[in-house]
Amino acid sequence: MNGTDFEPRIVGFLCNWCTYSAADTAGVSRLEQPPNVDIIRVMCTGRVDPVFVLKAFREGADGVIVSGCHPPGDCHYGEGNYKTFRRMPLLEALLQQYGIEEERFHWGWISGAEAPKWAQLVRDFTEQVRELGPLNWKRELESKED
Amino acid sequence: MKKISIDPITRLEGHGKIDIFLDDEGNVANAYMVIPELRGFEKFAEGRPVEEMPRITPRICGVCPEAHHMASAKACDAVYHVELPPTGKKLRELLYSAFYVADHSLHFYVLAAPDFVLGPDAPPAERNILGIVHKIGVELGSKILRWHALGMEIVGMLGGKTIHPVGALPGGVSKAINEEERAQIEEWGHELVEFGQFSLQLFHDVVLENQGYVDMILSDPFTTPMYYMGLVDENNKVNFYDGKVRVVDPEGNEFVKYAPDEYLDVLSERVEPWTYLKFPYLKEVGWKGLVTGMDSGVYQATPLSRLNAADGMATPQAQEAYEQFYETLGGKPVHNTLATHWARLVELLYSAERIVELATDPQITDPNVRTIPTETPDEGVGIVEAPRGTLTHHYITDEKGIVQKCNLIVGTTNNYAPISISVKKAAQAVIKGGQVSEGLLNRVEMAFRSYDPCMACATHTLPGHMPLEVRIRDAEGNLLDVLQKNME
Amino acid sequence: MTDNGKLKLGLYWAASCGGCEIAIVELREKILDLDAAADILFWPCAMDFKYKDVEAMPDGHMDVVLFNGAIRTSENEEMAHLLRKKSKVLVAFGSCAHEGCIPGLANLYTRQAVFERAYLETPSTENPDGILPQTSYQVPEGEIEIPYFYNTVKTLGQVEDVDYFVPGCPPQAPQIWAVVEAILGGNLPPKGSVVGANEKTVCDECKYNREEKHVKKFYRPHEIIPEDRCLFDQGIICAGPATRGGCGALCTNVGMPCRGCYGPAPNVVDQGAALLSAVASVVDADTEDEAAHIVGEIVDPVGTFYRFGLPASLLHRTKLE
Amino acid sequence: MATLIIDGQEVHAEEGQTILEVARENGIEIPTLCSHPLLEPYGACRLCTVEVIRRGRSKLQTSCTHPAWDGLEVKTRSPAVIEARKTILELMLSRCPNVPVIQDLAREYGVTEPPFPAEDPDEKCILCGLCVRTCHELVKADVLHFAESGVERKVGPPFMEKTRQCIGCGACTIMCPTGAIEILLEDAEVYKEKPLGPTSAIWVPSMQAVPRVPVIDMDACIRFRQNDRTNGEIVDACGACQMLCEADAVNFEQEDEIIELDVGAIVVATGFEMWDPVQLSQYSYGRSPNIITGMEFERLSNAGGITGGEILTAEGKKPERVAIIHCVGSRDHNAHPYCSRICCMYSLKQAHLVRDKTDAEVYEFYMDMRTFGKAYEEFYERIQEEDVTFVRGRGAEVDVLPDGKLRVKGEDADLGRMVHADVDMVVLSTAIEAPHDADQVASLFGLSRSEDGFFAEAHPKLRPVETNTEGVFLAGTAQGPKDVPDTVGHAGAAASMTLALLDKGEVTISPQVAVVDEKLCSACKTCISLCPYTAISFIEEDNVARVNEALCKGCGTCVAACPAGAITARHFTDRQILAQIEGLFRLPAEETEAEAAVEVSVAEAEGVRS
Repeated sequence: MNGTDFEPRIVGFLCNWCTYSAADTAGVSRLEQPPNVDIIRVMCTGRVDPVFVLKAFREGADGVIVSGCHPPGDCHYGEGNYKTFRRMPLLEALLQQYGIEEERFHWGWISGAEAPKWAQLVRDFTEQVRELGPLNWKRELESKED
Repeated sequence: MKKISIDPITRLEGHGKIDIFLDDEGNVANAYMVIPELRGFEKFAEGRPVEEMPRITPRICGVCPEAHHMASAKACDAVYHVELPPTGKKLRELLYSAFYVADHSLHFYVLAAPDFVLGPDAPPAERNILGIVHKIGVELGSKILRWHALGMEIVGMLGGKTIHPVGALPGGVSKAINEEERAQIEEWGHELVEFGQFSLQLFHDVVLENQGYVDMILSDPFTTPMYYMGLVDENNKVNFYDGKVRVVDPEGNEFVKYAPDEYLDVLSERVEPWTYLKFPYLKEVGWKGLVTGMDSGVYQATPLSRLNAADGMATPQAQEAYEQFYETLGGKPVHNTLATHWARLVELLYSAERIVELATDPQITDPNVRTIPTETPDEGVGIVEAPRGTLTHHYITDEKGIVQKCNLIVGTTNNYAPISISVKKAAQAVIKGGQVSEGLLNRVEMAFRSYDPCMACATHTLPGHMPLEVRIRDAEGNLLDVLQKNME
Repeated sequence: MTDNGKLKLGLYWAASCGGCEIAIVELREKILDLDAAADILFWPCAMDFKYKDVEAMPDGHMDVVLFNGAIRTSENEEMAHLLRKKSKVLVAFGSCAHEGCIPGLANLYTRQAVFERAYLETPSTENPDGILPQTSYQVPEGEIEIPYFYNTVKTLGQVEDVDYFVPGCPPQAPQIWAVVEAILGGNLPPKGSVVGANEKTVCDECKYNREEKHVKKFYRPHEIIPEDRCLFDQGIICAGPATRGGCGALCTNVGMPCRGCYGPAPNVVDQGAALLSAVASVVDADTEDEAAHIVGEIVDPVGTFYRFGLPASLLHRTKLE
Repeated sequence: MATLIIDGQEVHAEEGQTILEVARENGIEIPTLCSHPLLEPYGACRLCTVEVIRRGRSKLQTSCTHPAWDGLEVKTRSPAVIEARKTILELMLSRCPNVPVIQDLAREYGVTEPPFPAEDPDEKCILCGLCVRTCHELVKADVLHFAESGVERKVGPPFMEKTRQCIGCGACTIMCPTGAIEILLEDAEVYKEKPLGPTSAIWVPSMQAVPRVPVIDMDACIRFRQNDRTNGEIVDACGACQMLCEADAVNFEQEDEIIELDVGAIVVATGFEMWDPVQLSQYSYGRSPNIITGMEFERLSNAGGITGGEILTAEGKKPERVAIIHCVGSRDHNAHPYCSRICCMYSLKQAHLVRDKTDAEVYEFYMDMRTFGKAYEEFYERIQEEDVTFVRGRGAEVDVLPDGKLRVKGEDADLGRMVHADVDMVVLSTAIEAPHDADQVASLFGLSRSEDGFFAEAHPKLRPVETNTEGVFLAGTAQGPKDVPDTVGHAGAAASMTLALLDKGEVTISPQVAVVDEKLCSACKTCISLCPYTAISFIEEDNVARVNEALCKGCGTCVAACPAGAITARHFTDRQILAQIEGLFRLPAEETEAEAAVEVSVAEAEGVRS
């Protein structure tokens, strides 16, 4: 499958207060963005258990986004995003050891006010993952495990 | 041409199968000891923090995890260029001696003894540890089990777990012992010395008193002269934990004596396409195929070879047993494969005595048991004497101590060639004119069982099984007859 | 049950180190009780019974088969299928069968890489012709077959339907006996349960005192001599909090951190992820840079967090090209 | 209580009063130059001389020093008195021929020419010593003294040299009756009057404020300056305001204090700040005193302002042409993109004020006239009728011309060409913006801020005064630009939300809380330190962690961290979220159109909420 006919499947774990509302606003404001990102809402990125990201890749995601409120201060829960920036770098290292390119995993901050930034991220990240081609962990495992 | 597969070879830790090919007369044309697995520890060790290797490599073998634990820890010491506090070193040897008692007793009573106590032709259903217990009586049986257990208890006390211990790490051990523990160990130590003597007595009564066995031990199929390898201390006495590796030639003269980091100058390994296990041999003598003698680099590393390679035992009672051993079998070196069982019991006694020595060492309760490594890690080799042969761990790390390369030459691997040769000789001796019986095949198994081969170790493999049957085919490969191994 | 009313028991090892077998021997005098209560129909390690006998058995003949070892080769898998057929209750016994164990770390590499290292690269290997083992090879006298070596280590549960799981590397004797008694008493939990382990984690059995965690620096075990309190609190990564109890916290008892052989806690999907999350969460850093620096000191995440469970983890292995 | 007769009138005096004081109380005029109610009488100028008759014996005395004894008879304008004062004034006039005060008095007493030639016609000091006493008694700086004696007598600092002792408070200049003292603005920290700011150290910031309370500028006040200068040695300098205040309202001890209150709800009404036009140099703000902001214009036209409400240029002249520039810093991507919403209307009002108070021409540079409020459009029309010139187009630039006039340039969109106007005064209708410390307030209350920097409401349409933090509400411009009516409405809404909350007496918490399964909790204590609300406590006796559901806000951080899987996030459980992920990939891959994907994630999300 090459770049042209490959549509990346991307899962986004967004915090309810910042990035989820940014994505909401982006939609309401009719900002242009590709349909490749499926959003899963969590109350805070601090809720994003690394297992969610692994599960997404396991099920067949070609890329994963984790995005919440800007630290410091923006977090609705004060320091939920602190836990995120403590966990994600380690998760990133883990994924790379698994052979999953770092370009397939994005984590960062987009406040409720940054709808355009969200739309831009969706556009850029989708292209970035499209470039890499499919990951498709599940199928690869089944076909090549032996 | 006919092919017989003995598979699984039972009562060996780990896994192997024997393919015997018969010529048209039904005599053995060749026999192959096939090791059908590999695990690749040497590969996936790469990228691991080196200090974790003493906790990773024991999974090469759950029978002798302590051997890998120690060899690995010693390799780590070398990687970090760290000197252990004396007590740290003694606690490691104490653990290791206790393990030796447990392991040797395990092998003798669970794997080897059935062939002698019950006889090679006893019904398979009884030819096992439980059978032995039934024969010698539950009371004695549980006594033996207890002795075995004591060894394990000490291992657990010092290493956390009895199987796959964890106490050793670069620079020493994680736990010191207090007076109470020391006293307990000493007490058990004395019991185990008694156990050692008991076992030698048992061997004497059951085997040496039985002319049939003695003949079998001395018989040609079970006699194979070759090079002998073993770890020795500065006085060339048998040592399991530390020292240099000594090799003597088939006539018993020292061939080479090397320090761990020199192993590559002495050893090479041969790859064959029909088995996952490699054949180590003496580089200088060279690989001449599966043959023994002065001109073949094939050597063995077993209790027998350790006794052959050493000038004696470092403890008094074991030294006595050692001398009696050679008296009875007509001087050094001894080439009788089955005598390995006896040699093993001599070592068992030595280990028990060593436990008492160490437990009564004034330093043993010193709390200082670890040195924090400060040097930049690079490369190191660790060697111990595993019950089933000289065990070599060799690591190369980056400056953060992450393993870049790992090489392992493991106990039984050393003996792969000798085992194959013994098996072939035994097969040739017992299989004639295509006449095959279960008892005969069990004798073939006995040929290697004496090596106590641990294929789990040897191949760093995880064993598996294929159907056991003896298929007799004609030259065109048509199936003439199928014999089951345990026909009644 | 056999006519003599004894349980028909089978013990088998696939890709394992043999430690689980020794663990049975570790039952010590209880092994005699086992002998009294059960007829062992199959135990290659210690008894002369053959595959042929198993094949000859009617389906479901054995009441219980304790299967240890992972699935590394075609042969391991064949045995898994056969023993499933011949047993009423198939138990994945020990870490390898349960979740792949340490040899499962081979899933960080491929068959090719393993072969090249073992048979070509290793400095002691003398192999100028680059010979590699062949699943089928013609020796002068005939053909010799050896099993096919898979790319990926699998757990028993991944190739066969398993009734119960007994965790541990190896399972500890008291737990084994508890399971045996449960089997004999016929009071087994629902199918698919983990037996011979606790609901709570290793911390529950650990001797050390624990406090709130604020980790400024992670230490590797050889880097410090820890104080007599929770190792994790002191920055030594310990899998105890993310690992089922039942072992008796033997490793921390001698001052070494847990590495997780008893597998994930009951509600945890992926043990490594759970441990990773906990470890990172207690990092005492309030800026992204500081946090990245502190967790950056952790070497070998996969080998650390999935020491025993890589094949059973969500991703099973590294990416295959 | 004494009774005496002054100029035939019977008056009463308190114990210790002087004749001068009693006379003044009773509206009897006695001239004086050297007396001051805040200072001890001194009798230096002797102009207050009166005839005092006691027991039939008459005597001339200075009324500022003579006690008002019982039974005295005082004549303030008897021939003898007039004669005496005349003599005194002749001498004064001879010393200081050109001091208006003295000239006037002298004329009053018929003295037109000084009898003697003046030594120094510029001499102003009459050596009354009022300044010396002020400097000594009030300021306590003791800079001024009498020096020499006889004809050489004079007043000044020691050796007539500059001294650091002088704090340049200027009190002496204010007190001096003859304007003999002037302050030289060298390096002395003289209190400089701000252009449109306060005029003294104690002043009323806003004359229309209720209550109309004055404040003390501690940097200017003599009392505080002396206190600081001497590190508390002189604590009671000046205090004139206190002495003069009949209500005794002046309290120098008053300070800022922090008061702690336990409250059930908080209304954040931290308001706005004016944007500083210096940031856009094309408006030349600061380069001419006649370029002012709308706020400064308000101050200028305020009846309480320094011009008393008169609209004057810095030169004090009525302007002939005034330009008002809209949207300075608003609707401008170099400053704030948003509309400040109040400028149009206040600009129109200011145009009206200018027209009303002066006959200056007014030019309004505007982009759009946003008169959205009730009756606003009507007001706009009215201003148009007051022949204000409206230029449709942003005022692009203000130049300060050499003659000090101001040139406003801009494009007239209606004419479609550049236009310019030369004016005397430019009023910049500057933007309003979120206070500079809004970020700290935000993190203090857990508020989020919208793109414009103002605090974000919970929902732009449905929850305009609530925030995402329970019990915290927004009022007024803290939430965004508003004019007064909107602010009042918004504040009213916030107040009623607050009351509704308090009235209930209990709070409803969200069901999304974490719960610990105590069968699984193994007391590893990983979670304890993670909770921002300290909702997780460790229960020693049960050896488990427990979540206080009232404190828990449901962020789920502890859930993601719990290595034993013992903590569950209600409505966001692992099972639910993992099921969502699986759900996503149960879809055939090609069906990844937005709709499909969105439907699913929404559906799953619904599943989660229900």
